[in-house]
Amino acid sequence: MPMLHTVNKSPFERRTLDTALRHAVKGAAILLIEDGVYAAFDGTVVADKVKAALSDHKIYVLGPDVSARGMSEHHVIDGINVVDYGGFVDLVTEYDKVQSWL
Amino acid sequence: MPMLHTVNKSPFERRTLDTALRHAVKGAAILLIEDGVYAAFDGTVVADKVKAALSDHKIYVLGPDVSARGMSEHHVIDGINVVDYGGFVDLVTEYDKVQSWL
Amino acid sequence: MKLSVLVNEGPYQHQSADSAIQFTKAALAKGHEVFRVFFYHDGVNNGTSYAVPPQDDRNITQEWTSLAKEHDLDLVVCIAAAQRRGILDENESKRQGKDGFNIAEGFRISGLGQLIEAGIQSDRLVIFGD
Amino acid sequence: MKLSVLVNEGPYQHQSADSAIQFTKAALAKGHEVFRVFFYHDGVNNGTSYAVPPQDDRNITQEWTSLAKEHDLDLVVCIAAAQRRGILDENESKRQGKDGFNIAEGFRISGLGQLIEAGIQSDRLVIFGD
Amino acid sequence: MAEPWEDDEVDGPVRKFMYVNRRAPYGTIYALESLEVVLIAAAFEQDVSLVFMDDGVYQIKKEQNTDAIGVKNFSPTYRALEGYDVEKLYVEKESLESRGLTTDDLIVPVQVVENDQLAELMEEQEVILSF
Amino acid sequence: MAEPWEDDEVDGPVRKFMYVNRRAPYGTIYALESLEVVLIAAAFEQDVSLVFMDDGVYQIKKEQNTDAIGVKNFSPTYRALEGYDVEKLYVEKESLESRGLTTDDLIVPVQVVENDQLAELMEEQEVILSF
Repeated sequence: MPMLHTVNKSPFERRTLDTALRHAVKGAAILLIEDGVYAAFDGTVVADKVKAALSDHKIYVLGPDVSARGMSEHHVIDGINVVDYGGFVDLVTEYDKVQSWL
Repeated sequence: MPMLHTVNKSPFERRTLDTALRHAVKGAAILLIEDGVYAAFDGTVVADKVKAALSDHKIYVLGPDVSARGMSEHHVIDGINVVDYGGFVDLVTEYDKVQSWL
Repeated sequence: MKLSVLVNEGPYQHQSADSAIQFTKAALAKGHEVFRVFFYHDGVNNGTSYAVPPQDDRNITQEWTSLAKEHDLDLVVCIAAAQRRGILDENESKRQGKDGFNIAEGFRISGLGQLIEAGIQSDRLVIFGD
Repeated sequence: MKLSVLVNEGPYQHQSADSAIQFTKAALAKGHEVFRVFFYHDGVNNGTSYAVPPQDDRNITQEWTSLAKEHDLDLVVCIAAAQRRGILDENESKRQGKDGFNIAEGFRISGLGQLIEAGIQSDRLVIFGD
Repeated sequence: MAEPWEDDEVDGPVRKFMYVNRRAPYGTIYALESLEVVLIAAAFEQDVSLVFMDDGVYQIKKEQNTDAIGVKNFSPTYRALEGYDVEKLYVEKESLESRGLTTDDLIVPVQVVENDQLAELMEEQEVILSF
Repeated sequence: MAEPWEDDEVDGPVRKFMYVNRRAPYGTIYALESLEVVLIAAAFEQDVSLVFMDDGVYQIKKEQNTDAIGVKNFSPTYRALEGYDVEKLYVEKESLESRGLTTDDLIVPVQVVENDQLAELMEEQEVILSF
């Protein structure tokens, strides 16, 4: 399995998500955590970019960080999977290694 | 006098400079410090945006932060003034107040 | 699997420490071994015994201490980063001629080699930071 | 003019504290009055007496202490932020039942009102942070 | 209305203070500790404005539930601001729109402003605290 | 060549470690403390690569002079890496170009790679430490 990339920065303030996507090979997964979860929602100026990335990557978002921020799982972009901390652990073990784009 | 806006973030990683420029009235000044100084140089992908801002704003860059980073004052965009910490203090007192875009 | 965790920011200022705690708990709950949690950069501030956060909020250092006790976790604070930032154990305090020390229960201070060792010995290294 | 300075990040991790020191020195050299330097968020970590940075680099806390001594500067660490992060003076240490305290010479711990007062009393407030 | 803590008040002119909130909650502590400043500042009876812009608009998003991250949910406190006579709350329109949010998503009533209006408002202040 | 500290070495297989440097020097400490990890790691005789990308390329900019900011200039240490057998230094082409830099601006010899080559290189690693 290729690797898991984690992104914890808001896509509206930093270029971290762009950088992660540019360096993820086809089949690599992206996990959005902390302020990175804001990239997961429909109706934002970054939503199209994220949807396009779904053709090459599985994208996950950390549910606890979504709820904390008052964002609704109903508005998560179709095709993005919501996981809890247990799911985060599973992703870490399923993929070969983890690259944290801090 | 309108206010002085300070920007301390790299224009390549964050949107802070854009935000500062979008909220600076005509005549307000911009001072680039710390990693913000990287916006002051010719030949980068952000140089055109910074040059355009010179028509509405005086732009200053902190010389000590330029030298620390091995950047050359010779490559500073024409029209941007290089100041030292004393000059930073002068700007703070000349302009009516300071907004730090952190 | 054998996992290690690296924490690069201090408690409260960034969510990193909270995320690391939740991740570590979940990994232990799933039966994984957590080989080591290493604290680097401002992460060393997770290990201060002097913090007294508001009672209606979490106490991050205490959560680490409890986790360490329950699961025999190895919590290692980088010595070089700790010296820069003022985290001392009793030995370091004496060596540096300070009056007291502030390393919290369950944490130990050691060298960066412990981070490299965690990278070598663990199946996965997960980093939390800013 | 009367200036005040707000420092929002700890020493070393970000350049903010260094910038604040250089700015404060330059303001004093130009004959301005520095009414107060207030330390908030992780900025409170500027006030730890326990740090022992490498000898070939600057010691940020000592620079503040020297500046305070030479220019009778008022260095105020926010009490709420300090409690969260483990910066204690002798009184707070006793009150919280801790074994020691780590506030550095020249710093005092006080409330957020001191920041508002600095905003009211000073001609300019300059903020350094991340 | 006089409150007991107002004895602590500093003498001097009333100044225009603006608190500019630009960061999302929970990812960093700035939102919470900014709110703590605003609450303390209320006792000083200055002319206070709060701005929510960039990711700061997320601070006042409805329905925050922090149970699963183990962090205190401080968003209800924004509702208490009115009781402290902090009533000038501005939100930048572009910040809301680019995030797909409307005022219906917000926990408190706010005045929505364009970025150039906000720039003018900032120029009118005497002290700006940016978080 | 055996060095005295190699007695400390941990037994185990040689693993592929990559250090990814993405931040500018001095604005934050990550560049300096990343370099400190690399120097210690050298004693462990693993297979080490260093990547400089995004603002990380500024870490190895020539002619850094920190006298006026009062901070230690640690850039000469990058020149010492070769002596520690750390010889695989990669710089991302796009990061250099968007900043108007060329390899002539850099303090050490590096291999310039495209972002997709870099992505492949990352996939080949066993441990990635990102700063």
